[in-house]
Amino acid sequence: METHKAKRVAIIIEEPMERRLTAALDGAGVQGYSILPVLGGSGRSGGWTADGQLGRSGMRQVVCIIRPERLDDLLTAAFKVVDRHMGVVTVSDCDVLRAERF
Amino acid sequence: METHKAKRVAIIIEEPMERRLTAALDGAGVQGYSILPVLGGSGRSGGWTADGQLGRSGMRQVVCIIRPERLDDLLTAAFKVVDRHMGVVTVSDCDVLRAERF
Amino acid sequence: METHKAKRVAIIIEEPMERRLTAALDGAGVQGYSILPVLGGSGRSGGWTADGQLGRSGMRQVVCIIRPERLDDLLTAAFKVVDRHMGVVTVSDCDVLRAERF
Amino acid sequence: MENVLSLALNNLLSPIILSFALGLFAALARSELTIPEAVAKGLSIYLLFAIGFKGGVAVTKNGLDSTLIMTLMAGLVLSALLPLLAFALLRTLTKLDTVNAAAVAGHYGSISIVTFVAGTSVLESSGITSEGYMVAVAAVMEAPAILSALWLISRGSGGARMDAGLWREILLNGSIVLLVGSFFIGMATGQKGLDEIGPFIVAPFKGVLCLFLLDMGLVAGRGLRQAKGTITFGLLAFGIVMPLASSVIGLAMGAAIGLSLGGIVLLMVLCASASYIAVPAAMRVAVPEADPAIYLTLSLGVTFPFNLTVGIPLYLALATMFSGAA
Amino acid sequence: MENVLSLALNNLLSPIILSFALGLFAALARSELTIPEAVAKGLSIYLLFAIGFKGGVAVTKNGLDSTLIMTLMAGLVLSALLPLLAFALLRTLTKLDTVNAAAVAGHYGSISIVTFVAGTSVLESSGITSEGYMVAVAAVMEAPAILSALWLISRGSGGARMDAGLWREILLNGSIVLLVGSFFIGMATGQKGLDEIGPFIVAPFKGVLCLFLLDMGLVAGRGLRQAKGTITFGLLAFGIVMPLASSVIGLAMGAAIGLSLGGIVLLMVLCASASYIAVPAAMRVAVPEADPAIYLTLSLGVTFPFNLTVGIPLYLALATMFSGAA
Amino acid sequence: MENVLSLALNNLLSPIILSFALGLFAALARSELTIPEAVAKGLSIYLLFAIGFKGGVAVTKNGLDSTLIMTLMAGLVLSALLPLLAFALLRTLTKLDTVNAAAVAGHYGSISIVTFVAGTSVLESSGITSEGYMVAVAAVMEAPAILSALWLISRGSGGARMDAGLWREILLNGSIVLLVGSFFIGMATGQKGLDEIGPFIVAPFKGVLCLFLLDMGLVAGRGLRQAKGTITFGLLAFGIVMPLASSVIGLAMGAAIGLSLGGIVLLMVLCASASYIAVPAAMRVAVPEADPAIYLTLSLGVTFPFNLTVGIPLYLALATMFSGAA
Ligand SMILES: Nc1ncnc2c1ncn2[C@@H]1O[C@H](COP(=O)(O)O)[C@@H](O)[C@H]1O
Ligand SMILES: Nc1ncnc2c1ncn2[C@@H]1O[C@H](COP(=O)(O)O)[C@@H](O)[C@H]1O
Ligand SMILES: Nc1ncnc2c1ncn2[C@@H]1O[C@H](COP(=O)(O)O)[C@@H](O)[C@H]1O
Ligand code: NA
Ligand code: NA
Ligand code: NA
Repeated sequence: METHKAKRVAIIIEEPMERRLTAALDGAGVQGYSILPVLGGSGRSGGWTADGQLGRSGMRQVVCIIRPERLDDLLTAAFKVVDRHMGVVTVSDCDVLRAERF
Repeated sequence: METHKAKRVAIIIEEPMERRLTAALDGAGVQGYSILPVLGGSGRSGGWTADGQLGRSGMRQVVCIIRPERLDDLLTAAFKVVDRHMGVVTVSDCDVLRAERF
Repeated sequence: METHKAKRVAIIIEEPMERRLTAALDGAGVQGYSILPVLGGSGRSGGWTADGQLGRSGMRQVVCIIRPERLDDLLTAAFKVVDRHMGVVTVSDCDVLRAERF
Repeated sequence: MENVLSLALNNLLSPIILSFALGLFAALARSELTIPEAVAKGLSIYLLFAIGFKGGVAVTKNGLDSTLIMTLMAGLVLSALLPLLAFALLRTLTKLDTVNAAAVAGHYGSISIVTFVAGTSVLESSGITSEGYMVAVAAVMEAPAILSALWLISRGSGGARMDAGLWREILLNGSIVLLVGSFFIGMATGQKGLDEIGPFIVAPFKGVLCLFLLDMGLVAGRGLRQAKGTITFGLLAFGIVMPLASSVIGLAMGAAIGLSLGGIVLLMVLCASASYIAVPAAMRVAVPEADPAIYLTLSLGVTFPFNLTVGIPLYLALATMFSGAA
Repeated sequence: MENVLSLALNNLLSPIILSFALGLFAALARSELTIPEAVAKGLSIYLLFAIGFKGGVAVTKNGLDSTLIMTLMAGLVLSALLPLLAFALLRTLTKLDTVNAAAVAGHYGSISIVTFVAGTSVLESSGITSEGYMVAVAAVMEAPAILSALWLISRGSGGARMDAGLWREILLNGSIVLLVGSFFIGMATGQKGLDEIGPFIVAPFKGVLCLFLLDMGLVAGRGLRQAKGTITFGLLAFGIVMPLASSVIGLAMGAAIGLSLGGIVLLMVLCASASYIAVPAAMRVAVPEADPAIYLTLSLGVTFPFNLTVGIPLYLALATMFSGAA
Repeated sequence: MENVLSLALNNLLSPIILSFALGLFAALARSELTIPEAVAKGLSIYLLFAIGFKGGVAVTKNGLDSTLIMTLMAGLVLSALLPLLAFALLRTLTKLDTVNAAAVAGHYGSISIVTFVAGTSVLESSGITSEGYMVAVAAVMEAPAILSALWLISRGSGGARMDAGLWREILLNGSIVLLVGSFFIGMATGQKGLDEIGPFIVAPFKGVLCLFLLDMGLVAGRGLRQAKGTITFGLLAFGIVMPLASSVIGLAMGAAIGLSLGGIVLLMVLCASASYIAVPAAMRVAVPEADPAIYLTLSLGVTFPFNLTVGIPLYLALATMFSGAA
């Protein structure tokens, strides 16, 4: 199968910031992303779990497959939102099928 | 710890196609996969969210850790299902513990 | 954007073992991890789905971004828990923003 | 005529419709209000179980009318043929291509169970009884329209769209199984069964329906917000003309079979309503090139609220006039 | 005898059992019908809370019988010893190795709270009262069987299976805490508390139970579909002989203690039922090499439906005959 | 005085408070008992819908009192000014920096809708009526406190914290929209609407509240377990002194406006309660450097249980004495 090089950006971010992040991604011309639930975790500010929570507490994971040349725009946009907030931003290499879609 | 090279295939696919995809993976002799929920996202066909949805709308992520030599079979099988449908297929390198299990 | 090399460890594990795994990670000095839900899957012991399940059945995915030099400690700790149990442990390379946080 | 208006107004001011309006408003105003997917699914399981069960119990009371078989057959035929009417209308009123027109048409042959429930509520508050087996007719009308839509498409482009897997999925989809299953449970246990679980499936029913319609309003509103631009004037017209036309056909059919007034109204409601659960899922599998934004917005954002507010009272008025005239 | 049959038939035709059958059918027919995990957990929280609370209120009415302590002790002992019987039976009837046999045995010492609830329903519709504290006995019987199973295994292979964490998990698992906690709340608030929340925990109870058993049917059906091949004839026989044997032991014990007819029946039901929530989770942690397909399918796919349909009416008939004879 | 104690004891022994205690215990004992996020959200949607609706219906009965506008204005002012009092108290009693003190202060100007509901329950069982529009006052008091908190912060550090997005999120947050929306639905449909959906939103209300408070107890308990060390003696004192002080201000305000006894008590409860849903989310967006462990634990782990157990009966006693004296 023919594949193309791409970058996979995964951003773990607080739920109240989710909309701002996706708005920033849209603004930076990012074509696609998916949002995954996070059930709990632990970090410098202690552990947490989504169980029984109301409101917009907890974290989300935003995953974004992107052409390598667009990576810097994305990271700049994401960083502005994440900056002072909790959250982890990782980038890894991947190969993608049907690259014409990106 | 001793690790072995493997491939991680992640397929984001529409929920109504999930069963067909897993059936195709089973058919191609894929030994294991896990299915993760997707809460929402955005792509060429606009944004969506799983909130309040009934029926089998939305997307799923199927993750599959596989020996490198089996990758092509898997991609061929998956591609047949995903072909005309929405969805993203990515492949990345990883190391896996307890490779004898695959 | 300035990034640093890191490792992404993803452990798919049975739900009843989740607490033991996170306790082991805490014990090994791992600074952060996130827990993601898994809806279903298939493996050597057959297929399963979380639909309609009670109690702590099913699987979870624990994701951990970590400095490369800490990887071995983490894997050793995780392996002790996963050892005789179902589950998949993968390691991949990634770049991480704001590495000072780890 | 005055009656129709006051009935419609009455209907508009029910907590059920106003809950839908609240959801619509919240979504259009981009409020953070959401209902978790699991809760929405839980509510719909409750509703399907309750309505099927009550239908089955009603059958044990009214007896298995000799017209039952005919009504079921009529349902099958209507579900299979209404898509052809819809397709013709769409080709006249809009510029949709074959694939999209056929996909939309499939939705209008099938039914919306919530619109059916709302119809039952209106009948109830008007003190009109109906045949208990209309629930079974609803179940029967879910699937045939899908086949007609696929036939319309394959006629044009060639290439079979059906496989055994899709067949099973359509016929054994969750809502059909739950509706038909609880219908049989209701028939088997009758009034005694209803006495046992009535405090769960009868008394709180309308309240649950409010929360469910709040969710439907949220989903419809989100759809409308995203779809502006997609929904042309022609599509909008179709979304209102089609249920009107279908309801008249349902009226004729129901009268010909000899259904009661309530039965006729429910058949009209079934004809006039459009699917937004079973058919969309089937279309994503079989016709991925059709645009979900079009058929979902039309069915959930236009025809559903139209039926809920104007349609149902109107169909009741039409059927009443017709019965009076007959 | 005629009575037993008509009672069994009556039980079979209740909406509760038929809902289980519907779920079983849907899963075996591979329908898309599913109940979200969160909804299933919500239903089970409701049931545990309601049953515990009502048990507590019942205690304030009937008073704290002098037999309470003895019944609790009997529960502990039965839960701890029934696994030994199960283990012996399994080694006779099947070819399971020590580890798997012990794991299965643990399930049969422990209890299924839903079977207990179904037993209560049957008693209620037969107009038979029972000791309110039987709920507490149910709670007490959840855990000891796990220890016996682990002892059976470590006896063979050596090596401790218990650690402090597992202890806490077993004793403070969600269903025990909720059941015992709401039992005490019911005791503390009595009839006055029941008046306040009765419309929530009494009236709709059976209806909620229907949806819950629909889900149990779905889960059991999926298990059976996957397990064909795993479940040999010997295992099947065990899944039916074991509850029969246990129920007779429960009968003897209950009569010896001097429980009422209703109390005896419930103790029989507790003995005859097998766990499918608490014990499986503990086994996954402590005995990962045991095959979940075996113990889950036996307990949820064989013994659970057997008790629900044939078992409970039979236990009631046995206890009635015995009381009459005594 | 005796009355106050017996009322408090009565309140403590209600199933609602005991359910909270059970949740707290389970979490502190690290039980596995959890309530899925979707279920918790579903319960809160039910409660908000029911309480808003019933408030709206009450308004159609009691009429739109001339004091309505004044009470709404009072709510706005109290919500905006109480944070200043809280801030001053915090700077005196604790060593919190400006940012954290302001964030905590914002929570205490805003309100907890569950505490409000608990207050209504206590009034009800004491047979005291209150103004139906107090629900609307609750809605009005949610947001202004957030602005005050942000003002307190920007005064210190400079730099605007508000943007248009945050404005919309605060004013259109889910609970405000649902509460106000169902309030209007209740007003529009009146007693007739209540008759339709009463079996859903009235009869089972208290039972649902029990499960909801079980969840609140679990969440509060988990928070307390994690926060030990974070909560100093000064903070603890603040979490009890602040609601007492606020309630007295509410008492004065309510009496000045001329509210009924019930209305005064509810205003006191609103003043005394602290937010744990709307304000935390806003703070995470606007003031990420403030520590959630502090404000969440204070509001949910200290002030919430204090109000539920001691506070509400005390406020009722105070208001009764005051009314008697006046
Ligand atoms: N190294 C990490 N790997 C994975 N997830 C993390 C990591 N660090 C933090 N997180 C997630 O981000 C949340 C907040 O992290 P923190 O700001 O460090 O408290 C945690 O509770 C985790 O869910
Ligand atoms: N580049 C991407 N990265 C991550 N997820 C994507 C991407 N593109 C599409 N998706 C997901 O796939 C769905 C359908 O994509 P599309 O077919 O482009 O509309 C989106 O709503 C996302 O959930
Ligand atoms: N190769 C794999 N890729 C992804 N997930 C897997 C894989 N193998 C196993 N799993 C997951 O782990 C569970 C248990 O695997 P097993 O122990 O092989 O039965 C499966 O049901 C999957 O959810
Ligand atoms: Na139709
Ligand atoms: Na047992
Ligand atoms: Na306040």
